[in-house]
Formats: sequence, structure tokens, C-alpha cells
Amino acid sequence: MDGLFALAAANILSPMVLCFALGFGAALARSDLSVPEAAAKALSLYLLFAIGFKGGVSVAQSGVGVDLVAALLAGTVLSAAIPILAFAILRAISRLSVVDAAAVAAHYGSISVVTFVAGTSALDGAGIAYEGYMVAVAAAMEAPAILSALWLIGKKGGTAEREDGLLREILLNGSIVLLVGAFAIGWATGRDGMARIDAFIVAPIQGGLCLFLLDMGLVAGRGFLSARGDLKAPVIVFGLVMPLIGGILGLVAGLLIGLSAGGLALLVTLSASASYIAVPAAMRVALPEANPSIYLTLSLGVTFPFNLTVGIPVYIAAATLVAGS
Amino acid sequence: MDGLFALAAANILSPMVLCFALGFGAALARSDLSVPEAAAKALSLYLLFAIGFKGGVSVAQSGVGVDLVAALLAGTVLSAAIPILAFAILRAISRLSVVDAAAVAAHYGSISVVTFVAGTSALDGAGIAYEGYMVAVAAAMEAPAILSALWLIGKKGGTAEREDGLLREILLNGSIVLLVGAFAIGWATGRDGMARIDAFIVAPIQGGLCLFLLDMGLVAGRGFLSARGDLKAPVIVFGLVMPLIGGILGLVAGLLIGLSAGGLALLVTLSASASYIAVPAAMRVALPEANPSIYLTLSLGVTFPFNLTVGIPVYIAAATLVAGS
Amino acid sequence: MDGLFALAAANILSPMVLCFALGFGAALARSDLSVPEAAAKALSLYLLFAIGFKGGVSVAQSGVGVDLVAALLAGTVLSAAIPILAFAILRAISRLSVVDAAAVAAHYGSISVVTFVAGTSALDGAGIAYEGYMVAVAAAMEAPAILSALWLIGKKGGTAEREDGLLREILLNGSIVLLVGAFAIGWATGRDGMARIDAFIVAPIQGGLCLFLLDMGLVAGRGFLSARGDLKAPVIVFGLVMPLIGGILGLVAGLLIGLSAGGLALLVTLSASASYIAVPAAMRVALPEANPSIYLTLSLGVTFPFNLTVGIPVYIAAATLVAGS
Amino acid sequence: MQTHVAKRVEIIIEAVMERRLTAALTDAGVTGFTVLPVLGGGGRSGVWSREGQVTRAGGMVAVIAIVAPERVDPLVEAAFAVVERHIGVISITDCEVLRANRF
Amino acid sequence: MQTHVAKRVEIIIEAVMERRLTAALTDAGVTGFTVLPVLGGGGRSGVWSREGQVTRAGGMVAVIAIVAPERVDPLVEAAFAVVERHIGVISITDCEVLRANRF
Amino acid sequence: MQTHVAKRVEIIIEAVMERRLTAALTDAGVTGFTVLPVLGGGGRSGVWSREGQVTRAGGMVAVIAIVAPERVDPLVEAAFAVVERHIGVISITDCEVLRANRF
Ligand SMILES: Nc1ncnc2c1ncn2[C@@H]1O[C@H](COP(=O)(O)O)[C@@H](O)[C@H]1O
Ligand SMILES: Nc1ncnc2c1ncn2[C@@H]1O[C@H](COP(=O)(O)O)[C@@H](O)[C@H]1O
Ligand SMILES: Nc1ncnc2c1ncn2[C@@H]1O[C@H](COP(=O)(O)O)[C@@H](O)[C@H]1O
Ligand code: NA
Ligand code: NA
Ligand code: NA
Repeated sequence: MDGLFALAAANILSPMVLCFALGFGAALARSDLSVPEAAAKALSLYLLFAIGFKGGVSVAQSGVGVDLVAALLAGTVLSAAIPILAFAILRAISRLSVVDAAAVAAHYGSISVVTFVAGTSALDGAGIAYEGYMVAVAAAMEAPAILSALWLIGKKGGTAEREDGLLREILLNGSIVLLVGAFAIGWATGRDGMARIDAFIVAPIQGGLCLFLLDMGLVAGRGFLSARGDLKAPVIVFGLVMPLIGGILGLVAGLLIGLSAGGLALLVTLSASASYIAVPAAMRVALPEANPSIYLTLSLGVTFPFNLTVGIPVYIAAATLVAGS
Repeated sequence: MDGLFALAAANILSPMVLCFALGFGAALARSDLSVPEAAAKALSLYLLFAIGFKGGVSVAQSGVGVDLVAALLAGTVLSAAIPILAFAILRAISRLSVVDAAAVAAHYGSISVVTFVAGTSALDGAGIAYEGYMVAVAAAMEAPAILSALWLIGKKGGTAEREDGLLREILLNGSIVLLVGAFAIGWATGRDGMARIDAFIVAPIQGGLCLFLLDMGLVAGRGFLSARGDLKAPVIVFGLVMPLIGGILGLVAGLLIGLSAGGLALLVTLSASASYIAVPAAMRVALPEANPSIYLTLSLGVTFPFNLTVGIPVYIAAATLVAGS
Repeated sequence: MDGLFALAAANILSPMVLCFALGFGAALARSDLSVPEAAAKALSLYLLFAIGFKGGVSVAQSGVGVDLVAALLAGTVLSAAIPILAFAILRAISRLSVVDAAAVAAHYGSISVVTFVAGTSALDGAGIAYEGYMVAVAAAMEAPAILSALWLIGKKGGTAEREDGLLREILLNGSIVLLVGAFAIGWATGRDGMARIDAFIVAPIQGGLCLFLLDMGLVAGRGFLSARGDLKAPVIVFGLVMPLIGGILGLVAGLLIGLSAGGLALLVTLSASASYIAVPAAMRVALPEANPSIYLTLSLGVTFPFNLTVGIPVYIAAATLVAGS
Repeated sequence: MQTHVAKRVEIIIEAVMERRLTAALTDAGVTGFTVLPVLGGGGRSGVWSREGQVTRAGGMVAVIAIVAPERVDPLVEAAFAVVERHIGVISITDCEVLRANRF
Repeated sequence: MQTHVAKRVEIIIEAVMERRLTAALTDAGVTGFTVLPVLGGGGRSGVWSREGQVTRAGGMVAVIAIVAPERVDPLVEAAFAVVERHIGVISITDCEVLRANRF
Repeated sequence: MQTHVAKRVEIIIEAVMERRLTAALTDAGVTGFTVLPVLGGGGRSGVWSREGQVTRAGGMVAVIAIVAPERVDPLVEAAFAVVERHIGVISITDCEVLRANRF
């Protein structure tokens, strides 16, 4: 328990979390501080590339076997299953329409790469090792949730756009392609590749993460201001409880496939996190009637800060406890 | 005297100053070299964050007391007082209208963060220590000058826009918020925080400053080309002399509050520098009748290069002399 | 031969080449992965600055004499001569019009800075030294090819735009100015200048190159998709053979002026490379009737990947063989 | 100079729908269009801005197509089919152009 | 398709005044507007460009509002009150729209 | 409010020609113009986009000039002289403006 508090304090007082808080506060205070769209996108490409490459290199060094396949499978199943549970909960506790509930549910099955990066950074800080291939699991968890939600809509008699381009768009969205591609390049080039570019992707990544979180705080804060009215209390409660529920599912799945304590913490983090890049874009195409200010604000303004501050230390504590380190 | 020349030569032959000169020259030669707006803004956010954070960490390590409060007070008073002097001088020596003179005056009371960064970088190069909290003084000096200038306008029977939003806009402008916020985060996270992000904000900062100065040279050069006609000789003289006058006020104030030689040099630099980000934007809102090509060109095309090349070594020499190191 | 294969394998399996392939593949698969225009331009400014500065510093350390002048002269002659040969070949083997052939020819006389950077990075990897002033030769080779192509057009009875602004625009285009300027700054500030900014321009450059090549792969792949129809087989063959012909000319010229093995490899690489930034823009102004999808796709989608993967190792092997190291 | 009447159609639409819209325009025989970036806006669904955004959701673009008057109906129908379920605005303005054979 | 007459108002205004303008438009009952970025321009006060700029002074945006004809007067008056002392241009064009009830 | 008739000329032109166009406009007595960025487009020469591009070739800008009706002919002629051999589209629309003396 003591360890958990120390971990939580270290986490909350990290420059990263404080940068998010700074952005959030600046937005609420209506400061004109802002990060240019192109800079925010460039930072996000940088983070995806760096984290993917690092994961690939670590796999090249440690080797993988059937455990990678099991983890990918577990991730895929979690991503597909969580939306169904999330949908049922939302319909039970809130008054969201079928379409809105399905759209929100898709976000919670899918994952947030920045939450994942923050998780690895907390593990690095605490000196806990984790499987390098978890970044591939993150990529595998991006898309299934979307298909799950669209299937839900179909079952409930709604109509989602279902055209040729949509599936390819979902599976080949930029963040999946870059994460998987960088992972593959890191795997292929291994230690030698890392030696050439580590000055770019290893040491500076935490600083880059700070600026990216500052931007996310600004965007989340502004979204929060303008969408306050759309978020009723039950939906906010969902945004705080669903990460824990998803996390527990991730914990169970991770135990079944025998992940290490660090890997377990990351699978819990992925399951607990909610998408804010790929899924919102897919929802605008497939479910235009769903209200974006609900799902975007909930994911970015409620669940993301919750995971960043409280969630990650709890997930790490739970994983180390359960994995019986 | 010898030391001054060596310092000046080292300063002028630094990559930073030469990058500014390259940009300025390229603009005068009408090259199409240009830095994208988003990249320039991203670099400026990076510099604000890095310099603010570094200042905060240094305060966390050395501790502060009443000296910080005294320095903040001195900065605020300087920022509020300098415009009144600048206005009087401008009205006496040039034919600028009340509105134009007040707008220019506001720029000289406020500060330029890049000039400040260049000052710290020269001090680092010369191995002279300075108070980490000087970056907070920089932030404190941004806004008072604007209010001072608006008060002047009111006194002279002019009308500045005076609506609710304006004051908040001035006090919460992005560069103040980021500088103060990064300072606070550096202070709160201290040495541990620095250890996590120093690879991002310490070693690469001088290189980032080079590219930013290249951009400033381009913008200053282009502004100079298109605004030549608006800048009469007395106004240009003002742009070269006012930094020295402001600097002397800063020197006196800094001696009164007992700053170290390095801190003194920075307070002189701040007093001598003229704003080119926050104040121009505030002037467009509050004093739309003032001619921006006068105040922008004077600040960015005359005073900034003067301080960068000649001013900073002089301010450092004066401060070390006077502080009797 | 063995050494060549090892070099080629090391080159093709480098993170840089794989990043280009990732971008190319993502574009062909119609992923929405993309780098913002401002970020791509910022990366290109960064690479130009870093490579120019490094070259200047190395000249400051080793000193130069008549060999620099000879190399500049050789580069200028190569840049002016190659388009004439390229034009003759294109007219002989393809059905391109005079205007299209001249526009393509201009690209092959001029150079690609990224190919040059990739060449230096391969040499660094293989531990082969090269003359620092080769970056100045690169700058000298940018423009003559354009003038050569316009002269060709005139001789063939075509009309290129010939107005005052054009020549200045060609000679003062942003990439030449930045490359030469950074070279001069590096030369002027030497080891001291490098000590201040090496953390920004030396260690991270290969990582930055990776992201830039990812972007180039995306742009090349998208260009390839949309311009397939415009590229007939003989033109594609030209895009693969011309680098070798240009490379041989570069080899002969480099031997004549007595370059080291590394310098020779770079002159061959420059001669073999085709422009994709400065020349296309000049062609749009001067030869608007030339079809950009031919010259852009050929340079970026055919010759650039050829040089990056196969060309550079071959050029290095040839140069080391010939220079009898 | 000799000018010809034409129609300027401006479609402000979600960025995620851009590719579908331009494909539909091309299918409807539109010979040219230009896409402008959009910074932000406001409407029944609130105020928005692109600042600092990384998701493509919640961004818009403005597509401008200038067409001969007789082609405006199929264009607008094609555009409306894409915009219908989505956020977006279509406006049509009379204009004059040079080189009528291009539109 | 069935179209309805409307007005397209385009306001080119300093970026620092954007928030004030859109607030005034909303107060005047405008139901929607879109903000486009501006790269540069020229006028009586000289030529300018956003390239490499970090200050918000000296940049402009273009705000487009499409409104029913009867709403154009309050809109233009509200816009003019903001633009009056500032650099800026307001133009009004006749256009046609679909779904008239939205404007 | 009191409005005056004017013409809104919109010229979509290659970015490399921007400086030449605006110089020609100024020579033709145009008192003001505004340049908007363009993201991409499509035409007879295919579809294009600025994403990730570093060369200025293959990018376009939109130049808007609002002028008094009597000035539109010299403007269009000056613009056409620049656009003629290049990719580009010129359209002219009737509009109304405030403060007629400015155009
Ligand atoms: N009348 C209008 N004029 C210009 N743009 C509009 C208008 N109505 C809506 N828009 C744009 O379309 C977006 C979505 O509108 P809405 O569906 O009303 O929320 C707004 O944020 C604006 O960018
Ligand atoms: N007639 C016009 N047409 C289009 N834009 C204009 C016009 N006049 C002014 N502008 C824009 O408004 C800015 C300021 O104009 P001015 O106040 O005349 O300097 C210019 O730089 C242009 O961006
Ligand atoms: N009818 C049109 N409406 C709007 N933009 C057009 C039109 N025709 C051409 N354009 C723009 O001009 C560019 C070149 O056109 P083109 O010469 O037909 O290939 C296109 O990519 C569009 O950006
Ligand atoms: Na999840
Ligand atoms: Na000052
Ligand atoms: Na070449």
C-alpha cells in the first residue's frame, strides 16, 4: 500500500502529468496558449515511431515465440469484447441512444497510445521490465473494437455506413501502420539499428511526451469547456469506472497467458485506456449520427486524465501484486 | 576592456548570431528561404518550456526567499516605468503620434524571451552563474508595460479598447502561461524531473535556438524591406539608444535588490529588450490605429539584432564590472 | 564483391531505407498515414542546416586550398554537362517532347540533398572518411543544371520563361542559401561552434533522417500511384540507368581532381542523384508546359529509391576500388 | 475579356469525408476541384477549432468546384448524397470564368 | 434539387479579433460560420505573410457565414462593429443553399 | 447598412507563381488582395495534395481580390497574363461591400 502511494505520488508529480495539468488549466482559464496542429501531429508521429521501434528492438534481442501470438490473440479478444460489455453498462446506467452508446463503447475497447507510452515510462521509472512486444499488442487492439461496435449497431437495428473503403480505412489507419511498421523495422534492424538512432528516440522521448501532453491537456480542457452540457453524470461515472472494469478483464487475460508483471501492467493499461485518435475518426465516417462531443470529451477529458494520474499507478500496483513478483 | 572585446567577438561569432545574420541576409537578398509558421511556433514553445523548466529546477535546488519577491517586484516596476520614459523620449525626438508612441513604448517596457535565452546562453558560455528565478522575472515583466501604455493613452485623451476580455488576454497570453507553468513544473519536480527530460531540454537547446534565430532573421529582414519607408531616422535612433537607457534602469534596480553579477546581466538584458510576440498582438487589439510596421520593425529589425550582437556583451561586461565580481 | 554485398545488405537493412519502404508501402496500400507539410519542411531545413554546418566545421578543422576550388569547379561542370547527355539519351530512347525531356534532364544534372546525407551516413557507418567541403560541392551542383536545360530548350526552338526574377530565384533558392549559409557558419565557428550545438545536429540526425525518409516514401508512393500512366517503360529505364551514367562521369571527374575514396563516393552519389525540391519548382516557373508528374515521379519514385537502396553501396564500392584505398 | 457564366459550388464538409466527396464529384463528371483547409467554426453542434488536434475527427475542409451551369445539378446531387448524413454546408454562387471549355 | 436563396458573407479580419467577431456573430443570431486560414495579403498598409511568424499580430483569418437573406443585416452590422477600427474586408454574395431551415 | 456593388475575383494558381501574380495585380491598380492556402485538388492533370511535400512545385494558393466593378477588367487581364501558360482557374462573382472608397 505504501509502495502504491509512493508510486502514485511519483507519477502525479512527474513533469508529464504536470504538463497535462498545465494545458488543462490553461484551457479552462481561457488562455490563448496553443500548439500548432502540424506540431501536435508531428509529435504524435514521433512518439508512435519511437515506441514502436523500441518495442521491435527489444523483441529482436529477446526473441519471441508462441507468447507473442498468445498476447496478440488476448489483445484482439479484449478489444472486441470490451465494447460489448461497455455498451451494456452504458445502456443500463445512462440515457445514451444506441448509436451514442455504441460509439462510446468502441473507444473503450480500443486503446490510447499515449496512455501506453506513459505506462512504459512509469515502469521504466520504477525499474520494472516488460515484454517488448506489448507495443504490437497495442496495435492489434486498435481496430477490433470498432468492428465490434458496428456489429452491435447492426444487431440493434441501426445502420452504420458499410462500404468497401471503411474496413481498409480502419485497418490501415496511420497510427496502426506507423506503430506496426516501426516495430517491424526495429525488429529487423535490432541492436545495430538502435545504435544509429537511439539519440533521437530514446533519451528525448520523455521531453517530447511532456510537450505532447501539454497539447492534450489544452485540447481536453477546451473540449471539456465546450461539451460540459453534453456529459451527464452517469456518463462521467462510466468514464471513471469503465477503465477499472476493462483493466480487470486485461488482468485476467494477462494472467491466463502468463505475462510478466510489467507486461501485465501494460495489458491492464491498454484495456483500461480509451482511443482518441483512430476511433473518433472512424466513428465520424461510420456513425455520423453519434454525438462526437460525448465520445471525444469522455475519452480525452475524463478517462485519459484519470488513467494518467490515478490509473497507471493502480494498474502497476495491481499487476505486481498479482504477478507475485 | 579587453575582456569586453573578447566577449563581444565570441558572441558575434557564435552560431546563434550568425544564424540570425544568415536569415536577415537571405531576406534582404529576397531568397525564398522560409520556416513554416507551425515550425516557428513549435520552436518558440520549445524554448519557453525549456528555459522555464530549467529556471524552476534551479530554484528547487538553491531555494528562494525574499530575494525572489524583490526581483519580481523590481521587474514589475521596471516594466511599468520604462514605457513612460520611452514615450516621453519618443514624443520629444520623433514625430510619432501619441498612439504610435505609446504602442512603441509598450514594447520596450515588456521583454523578449529569445533575447533572454541568448543572454543566458552567453553567460553559460562565459561560465558566469545567475539566479534561476530570473526566468520568473522575465514572465513578470511581460504584461505591466502594456497596461502602462494604455494608461498613457487614456491620460493623453486617446481611446484604447477597454473591454472585459482584454485584461485576461494580456495576463493569460500563451507565452506567460507556458513560461510560468514550466517554471512551476521545474520547481515542483526538481532534480528528478530534470533527470527525466534533460536530454530534450538542456543539450539541444542551443541548436534549437539557432534555427529559431534563423527564422527571426528572415522575419526581421522581410519586415525591414517592406517597412523601410515607415521608419524615420529618429525612430531608428530610439531603437538603438532605448535599450541602453532601459538597461541602465535595470542595472540600478538590480543593484538595489542585490542580484549576483549574472542575475544583474539578465535583468539589464530584460530591461533592454523589446517584446515582439505578446505586445504586438495586444496592441492590435487595444490600439488598432497604431501602425504595426513601426513597432514590429523597430523591435524585431533594429533593437533585437542590436541586443543580440552588441548589447548582450556590453550588458554582461557592465554587470560584472558593477557587481564588482 | 563480398564487401559490396555486405555493404549493400547493411544499407538496405538500415532503419533509414526501411522507413522509406514503409512510407512507400503505406502509400501504395492507401493508408491515410501522412506527415504534415510543415513538419516535412521543418525536417528538411534541419537536415540542410545540420549537414551544411558539419561540413563547414570539418573544413575549419582540416583547412582547404585549391582542392576545394577544383571540386567546386568539377561539380559545376558536371551539373551543367549531365543534362545535355541526359537530354540526348531521353530523346533517343523515349518519346518525351523536347520540353519534357529538358525538364527531366535538369533534374538529373542537379542533386538531391537527402541522397547526399544518406551517402555520408553510409560512409560514416563503414568508417570511410570524406572531404568536409563536399557539402559545398553539393550546393554548387544545384543550379547549373537548370540553366543548362533552359539553354537546351532555347537551342531547340522552344520558349522558356526568361524574366529578371528567374535567375535570382534559381540561385537564391532556399535550399542553396541554407546549405551554403550553414556551411559558412560552421566554417566560421569551427570546433567551438560545434561544441555548442552538436547535441542538436550530430547525434539525432540519423533519427531525423528516418522520419524524413518515411515522409519521402509516402510522397513518392502517392505520386507513383497517381502518375503510373504517365511513366512509359523507356522513361523508367532512363530513371534507373541515368544514375549510373551520371555516376561514371562523377567518378572520372573525381579521379581527375584527386578526391579521397570517401569524397569520390560522394561526388559519384551527387552526380547520380536527381533533384526533387529546387528543380521541380524552377521547372514549374520556367517550363510550365512540361508535365510535372513525369519529372517528379521519375526523380522521387524511381531514381531516389534506386540510389538509396542499390546505388549508394555500388557507388561506395566503386569509389573505394578505383581510389585504390 | 470574354467571360462565360458558370457556377461556383462550395462544400464545407468533415475532413474524414473528403476522399468520398471528391470521388463522388469525379463520378458526377466534375472536371476540377480545389480543397482549402479550415481552421475552425461554429454551428448547431457547437464551436470547434483544429488547434493542437491530432485526430482527423472534428476537422473540416472546404471543397470548391467551378462548373458549367448545366453540370451543377449532378454535382450538387452527388455532393448531397455524401453530405446528407454528415455535418456540412453546400452553397452555389453564379460566377463568370475565362476559358469556358475547361468547366 | 430544390434550392433556396441565401447570402454568403465573407469577412477577412485580423486573427487577434477572431474570437470577438465570432462572439458578435453568435450574438447577432448567426447559426453557423467557418474560419479559414490566410497565408498573406496586401493592402494599403503593405504586403504581409505569415511565414515564420510567431506573433499573432499581423495575421488574418477569413470567416464565412451563410445566412438566410433576412438575417444578413444584423450579421453585417455586428461584423462591422468589430471590424470598424480594424483592418478587414466584408463582402456579401448571393448564393443558393439546400436545406433552408438550417440558415 | 449602405452597401456598394463590387466584384470578387478568385484566382487559384500555382504557389510558385504567387509572387508574380500579386506583382501583376498591384501593377494593374488592385488595392488589396488576400492569399489563402490550398490543401489539394484535382483537375485534368490529376489529383494532388500538399501532405508531406517539401517542394514548392505542385502546390497552389487561392488569391482573392475584391475590386470596384470598373477595375475588374484590368485585374482579370493582368491575372490572365500570369496564369495563361500555367495551371489555374479565375472566377469572378458579383458581391456587395461596405466602405466603397476602399476598392
Ligand atoms: N451557416 C453556416 N455558414 C458557414 N459555415 C457553417 C454554417 N453552418 C455550419 N457551418 C460549418 O459546419 C460546421 C458544422 O455545423 P453544424 O452541423 O451546424 O454544427 C460548423 O462548425 C461550421 O464549420
Ligand atoms: N480589396 C481587397 N480584397 C481582398 N483582400 C483585401 C482587400 N483589401 C484588403 N484586403 C486584406 O486586408 C488586409 C489589410 O488591408 P489594408 O487595411 O488595406 O492594408 C490586406 O493585407 C489583405 O489581406
Ligand atoms: N473547375 C475547377 N474548380 C476548382 N478548382 C479547379 C478547377 N479546375 C482546376 N482546378 C484546380 O486547378 C488545379 C489544376 O487543374 P488542371 O490544370 O485541370 O489539372 C486542380 O488540381 C485544382 O486544384
Ligand atoms: Na481499452
Ligand atoms: Na524591456
Ligand atoms: Na545529379
